[in-house]
Amino acid sequence: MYKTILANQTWVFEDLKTVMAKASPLRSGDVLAGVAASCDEERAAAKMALADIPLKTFLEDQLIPYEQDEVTRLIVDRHDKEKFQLISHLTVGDFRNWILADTTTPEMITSASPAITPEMAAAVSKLMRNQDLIIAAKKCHVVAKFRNTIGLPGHLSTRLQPNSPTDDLQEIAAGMLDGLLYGSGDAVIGINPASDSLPILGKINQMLDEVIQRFEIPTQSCVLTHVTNTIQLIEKNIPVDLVFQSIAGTEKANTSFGINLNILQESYEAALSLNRGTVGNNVMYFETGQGSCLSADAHHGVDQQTCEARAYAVARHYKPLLVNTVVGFIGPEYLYDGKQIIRAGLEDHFCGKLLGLPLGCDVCYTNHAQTDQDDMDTLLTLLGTAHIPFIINVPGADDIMLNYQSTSFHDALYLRRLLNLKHAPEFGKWLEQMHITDQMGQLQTANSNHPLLASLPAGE
Amino acid sequence: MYKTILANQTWVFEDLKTVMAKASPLRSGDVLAGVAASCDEERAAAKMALADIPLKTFLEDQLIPYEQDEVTRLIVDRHDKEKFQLISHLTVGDFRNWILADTTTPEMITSASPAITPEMAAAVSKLMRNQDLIIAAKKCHVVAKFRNTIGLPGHLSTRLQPNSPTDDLQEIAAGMLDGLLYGSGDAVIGINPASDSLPILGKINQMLDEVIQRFEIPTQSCVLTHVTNTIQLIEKNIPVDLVFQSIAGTEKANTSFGINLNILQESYEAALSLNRGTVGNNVMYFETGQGSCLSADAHHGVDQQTCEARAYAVARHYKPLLVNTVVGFIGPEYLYDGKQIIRAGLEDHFCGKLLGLPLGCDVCYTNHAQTDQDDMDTLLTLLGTAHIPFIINVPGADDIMLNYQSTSFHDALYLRRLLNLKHAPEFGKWLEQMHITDQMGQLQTANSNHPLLASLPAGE
Amino acid sequence: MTLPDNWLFLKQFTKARIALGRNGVSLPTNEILNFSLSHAQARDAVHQPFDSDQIQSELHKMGLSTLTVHSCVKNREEYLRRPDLGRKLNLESIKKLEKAYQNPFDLIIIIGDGLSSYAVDRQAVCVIRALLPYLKKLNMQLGPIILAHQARVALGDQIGSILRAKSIAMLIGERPGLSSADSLGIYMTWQPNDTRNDADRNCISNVRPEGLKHDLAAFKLAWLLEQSFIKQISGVRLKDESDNAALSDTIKPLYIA
Amino acid sequence: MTLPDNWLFLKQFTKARIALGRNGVSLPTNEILNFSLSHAQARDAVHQPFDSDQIQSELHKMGLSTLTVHSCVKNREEYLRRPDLGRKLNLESIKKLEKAYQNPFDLIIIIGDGLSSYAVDRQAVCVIRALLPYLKKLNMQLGPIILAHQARVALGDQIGSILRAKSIAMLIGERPGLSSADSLGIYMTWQPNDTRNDADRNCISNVRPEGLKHDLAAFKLAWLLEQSFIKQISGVRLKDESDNAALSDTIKPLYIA
Ligand code: B12
Ligand code: B12
Repeated sequence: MYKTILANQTWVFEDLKTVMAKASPLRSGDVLAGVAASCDEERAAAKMALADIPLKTFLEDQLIPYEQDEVTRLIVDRHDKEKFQLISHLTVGDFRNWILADTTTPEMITSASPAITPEMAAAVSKLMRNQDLIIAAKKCHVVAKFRNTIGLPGHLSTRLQPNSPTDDLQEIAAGMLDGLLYGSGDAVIGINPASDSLPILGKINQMLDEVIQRFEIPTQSCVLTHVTNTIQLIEKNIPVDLVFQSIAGTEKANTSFGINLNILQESYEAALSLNRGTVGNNVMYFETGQGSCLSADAHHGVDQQTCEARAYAVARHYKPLLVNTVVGFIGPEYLYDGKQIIRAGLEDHFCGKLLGLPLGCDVCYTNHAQTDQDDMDTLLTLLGTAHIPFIINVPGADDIMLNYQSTSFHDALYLRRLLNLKHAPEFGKWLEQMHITDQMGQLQTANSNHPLLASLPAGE
Repeated sequence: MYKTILANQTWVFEDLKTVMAKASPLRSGDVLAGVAASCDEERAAAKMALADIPLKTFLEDQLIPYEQDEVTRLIVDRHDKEKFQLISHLTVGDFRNWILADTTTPEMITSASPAITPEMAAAVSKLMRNQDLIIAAKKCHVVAKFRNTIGLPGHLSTRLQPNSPTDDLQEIAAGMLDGLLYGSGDAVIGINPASDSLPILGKINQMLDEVIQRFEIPTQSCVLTHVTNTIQLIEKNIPVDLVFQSIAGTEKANTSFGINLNILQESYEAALSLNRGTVGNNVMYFETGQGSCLSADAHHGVDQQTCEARAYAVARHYKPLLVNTVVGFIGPEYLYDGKQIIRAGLEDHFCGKLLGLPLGCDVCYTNHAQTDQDDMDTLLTLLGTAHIPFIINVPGADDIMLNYQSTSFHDALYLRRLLNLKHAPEFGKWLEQMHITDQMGQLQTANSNHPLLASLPAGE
Repeated sequence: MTLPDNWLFLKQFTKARIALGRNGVSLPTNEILNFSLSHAQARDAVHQPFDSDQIQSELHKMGLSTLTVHSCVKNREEYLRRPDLGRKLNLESIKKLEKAYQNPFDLIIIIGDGLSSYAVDRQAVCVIRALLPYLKKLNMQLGPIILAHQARVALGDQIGSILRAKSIAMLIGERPGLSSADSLGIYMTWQPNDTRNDADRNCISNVRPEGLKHDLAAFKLAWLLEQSFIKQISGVRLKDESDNAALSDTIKPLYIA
Repeated sequence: MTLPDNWLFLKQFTKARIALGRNGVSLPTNEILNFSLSHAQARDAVHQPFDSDQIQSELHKMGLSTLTVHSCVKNREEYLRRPDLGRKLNLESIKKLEKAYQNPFDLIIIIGDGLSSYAVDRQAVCVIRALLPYLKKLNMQLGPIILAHQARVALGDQIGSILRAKSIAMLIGERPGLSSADSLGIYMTWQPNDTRNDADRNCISNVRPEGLKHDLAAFKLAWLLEQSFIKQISGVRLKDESDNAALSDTIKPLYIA
């Protein structure tokens, strides 16, 4: 039991997960789950209680029991006790101070990272204002590599996502060329297939690989189908660069996604075995997003942001090249409006980075949420200042297959210009060689006879 | 009459001010005034109609008649017809493209500025997304000078605002010293007096002047009382650096503020005559904020953001050192929540800069609005990337006299660190001399025997 | 001032917003305006009420019987905030279904408004019409078509389990996008019951004339149904190989990939 | 880890949040927490209902008559969004005042909840008590005290004009701040009527024990009233020189500045 005694009122919180939930900024998902604070004063009181809890408590008191949940087991079993010495004396409130202090260097944070559990990360983020989340995330340096280097300070990469509602190869290619000519695609060229059909998935994969090989683009491709499909594709010798999977923070939620840690391990090993990376061997790509555990009735009374941070513990086990929160994608039942989406985006980015992940963001929204392009501009800009490793890019920000809005190629140009951010170095060099950018890294307008434009695959 | 013909519906707009109002992003003030769009589709249609309107129209068709309003007369009479050649061929939609185009340099914008009326600025801002407002504002360079230089690219100044509910000189001084030791105060050390009493105003003024003189601080002071009080203070030989006044965008609203253009002119000349500036002679300080015209029932059916831009036309006539929108200060009846405050802050900053003003912002909110410190962090960060000349600083962000929250000294440190922003050069040098910052411009922690700390005025 | 992109010809291959040109690093004004309008319209689509009577009469004309049900959701605002209620039938509807139950069917098709009633208005009947010949071929017994208001995907589990259906197909409105507000999703579940989760379903997405065409969607659903009945599973373990003729039984691909 | 500031002694001079220390460029955690709590409490203060009965009985005990009125605002949410309605009496209140009117008074004092009913609860009666001796000295006729619910400053103009008051003083709750939720503002207007605007009023602000004390506020109001009646004006043209003994008439400063 935890308590905060105020002048006129004493607030009591049953257990650790209650303190965590009530200390969270207001969001529709926690209200839906019935775990949110009843009023702002209770929320402030819960934060005060949370601030006083020693980090050690999170090792002793599991929000979701060890016996019941393989994600908890992963977290506990992989916890680095030696590195925990660095921070073991701190409360959650101190931990915030420690992260922000000038005496704590980026290297110290990186070094402490394996000793930080997702619950600790979530807890400290709840005490942080937006500006803390930004400046702290900027302090966490995480770099990952496959055919290029993602996450270097002063750099921004983008996933190029030219989806097609019919999985039409020409349609995909047209969007992809548009994106490449706008300098997009250094995080990955990643297609969400409309179809779940293995033959179709294979064809998309092959097409992407052909373009990458032909133009020697220092980037990687990915078809974002279910991991069990990708395993089959690898078995069929389809050229798979990265294995994709949506993941969540509890075993039960992952079950509803049709996955578990073994399946992920199997896919990880399969991808590693292909050895297709050139500058590194981070082969996994994960997506996460607040709300998925609750949606699967698999949250165990834990608030949605803590569940999200737990998904990062799953992710980091497989040394991914890319992880991104889909923040505004899942829907208003979990993040109701622009304010909630912006806050969650900053939390996810910070927690992911703190836990050692190259955490990007699909800065996005659906048309049933109370938000608009202005809010996305806001989140995008904030994440840029927080030094986000990558964002998602869709032609004109309008995904004609997934039916939601992400950021456009122009949005990435904007962010690069505003904050002077460069492409992944290998990709940046390639863009210059291809005369897509000039020597200053500024976009040129390609001619209609640009070699890339002659590369459209034939129609069916 | 203006029209937008869509597939299923034709939207008709009675006149120019109706198009302007309906093209505005949703805000409570326009709803209160009954001028807001009825739904998002009407808003989109109004934007389309607005985009097609030639800039010339704004010279022919005055939203508030010339005969009825001295602000309109000021706008029309001072319009620079020669410089208007640069942009006279453009529609509002083109104007947005022109501002954003790489072929349009900051110098070209500065040069066009006297030909841009507030209505044109408001109109184009309504077609802009948040990111446009940011990147366009960054492109507008405006510099002003009195005892230091405000608005240089890569620099950020702050108004130090240590108000006291009793106008107690020691209380004011304590807050001021705290601020100076945190590196705050290069825009101005400005006190809002609780009292309206001339003797008290005079004493505050004298105390501020003494500190500035004694420590040779390259900054200016201001007591933000009514301009007619300040005129009397000047007559009484009180050492006035800057003349302050709240202004609005219509004659009638200014009347309710107890001012008109003549009074402002009189005060301007009085301040100029003192010749107290060292590096420049910008002697006026104005505050503005969306909603004040409507509050005074003086908006003439014009939307609140356009009224606000008209206040900038008033301001620029007197070549101010500082102008700031108080954005979240006026209340939720005009800007309801964080989203509306953020948007308005970006609009005001952009429009002010476009019109040639050193436009800062009181990034702030009241406790009856639906917003919080997170939203302020967001607006602060966005304005930082947009290169805002100055922000307001209050100890701990909590103004104990005006009873609202602005930004703290820490917030300014955050923004400087995040975006690598420097103090006004003269002030920066002083901070270093005083060992408040080190040679890298980073804050030191002053000792308890720091000379400034020995300067507390005696109690009453 | 706008710098056009020199690859306008690519537009013929895609409905995506490509080759938009730019002003500096920004979208040209007209693109910003089009986007705003599309957004306004997509938002409206979410709130378009589901006119199940219209669909009902079309289905009746096809000789199909129907039953109309409601989830526990009272209105659209609640629908958006309470997916849990969208997954439960209201009491009246439970009683209605229990009363209607006579014998178990092989397949129950549910038409649920989901996030776009436009989608079900425009696609659902066409998909069912195209499916009927396949069902005949498969000799599958189709129960009454259930028209479900304020439905989430998982509402089908409850409907299917009350009607003791061997399988269900939920035809549901996908979230409206800027470029298409009427996209239908089909979720097939073998042996629906209250322990089912999303891993137990197969999904056919983007069903509409500009996406997966009605006849192709019907074919895919039939293919999945046949395989599901053969293997007695659905979901992640049932892989869609419908585009590979070599792996089919009765239901063959309409085109060879 | 927190870098403390070496000027904690300055805290004795101010209630402002100074010498907070820092972690890097950020506020220490405890300051963030205190701030959150203060914010939560200030937000609640806005919604605290105005208990005018309590004030009424205190005023009655002082031998003052009262009348309770309501603006056109129905509830707190509407109050925040509709200042226009907060400036108009509802019909019932208009009738009540019209009925109550007998002869014009020199001064009508209105107690309006404004944005903080705590402010009027705690300060209004004390200010009036301190004012009464001055009014006697000035020989000013005080009308019934008006207790106004959901009031804006300008509501006083209508009240004053129905009661044909020569002047009004609106005692109104200022917006609650983080450090004080009970600050009272006093707005004095000479010859209230519906053409008055804010330039026609004088304001006395921050009235509370930690701000401008009750007796000082009463003194200031009395000084302004005397000058207002002498010069037949109020507002911007009536300058507050109350702290300058040389410029006073009957009402003299209590302290020499
Ligand atoms: C929102 C969404 C998600 C969200 C789910 C949100 C939630 N509440 O939990 C997240 C991001 C978690 C997600 C995950 C996945 N999704 Co998904 N998702 C969607 C999306 C965009 C909208 C769904 C919708 O509006 N449904 C209608 C509303 C009214 O009903 P609902 O009851 O609220 O929605 C439920 C289902 O949609 C279900 N769901 C979501 N995705 C999937 C995928 C499958 C295969 C199934 C059976 C169910 C399912 O989740 C919701 C809650 O139960 C669709 C695309 C589209 N245009 O429809 C893709 C889509 C359905 N998903 C898809 C895929 C592939 C997946 C993943 C398998 C990806 C992966 N590799 O892990 C995972 C796992 C899905 C699972 N088994 O739960 C594909 C399916 C392709 C196909 N033909 O099978 C689609 C079509 C998108 C695509 N083309 O990539 N998804
Ligand atoms: C909000 C506000 C404003 C807003 C008004 C918003 C609007 N709706 O138009 C803006 C920014 C425009 C403003 C302007 C000014 N204000 Co002012 N304002 C306030 C503030 C913070 C809150 C008022 C409040 O809550 N009222 C209570 C609510 C419930 O009633 P309301 O009907 O909604 O409020 C009305 C009045 O407050 C009025 N008003 C606002 N300021 C002033 C100032 C004076 C002198 C008068 C007579 C009326 C007035 O505007 C509102 C709408 O009519 C107070 C400080 C405080 N803590 O109270 C200062 C305060 C009242 N303002 C003050 C001053 C000096 C001014 C200016 C004269 C500054 C200047 N040099 O121009 C101007 C002009 C005022 C005028 N004649 O209209 C001083 C008054 C000092 C004094 N003892 O006389 C105060 C106390 C703050 C301060 N210490 O600096 N103000």
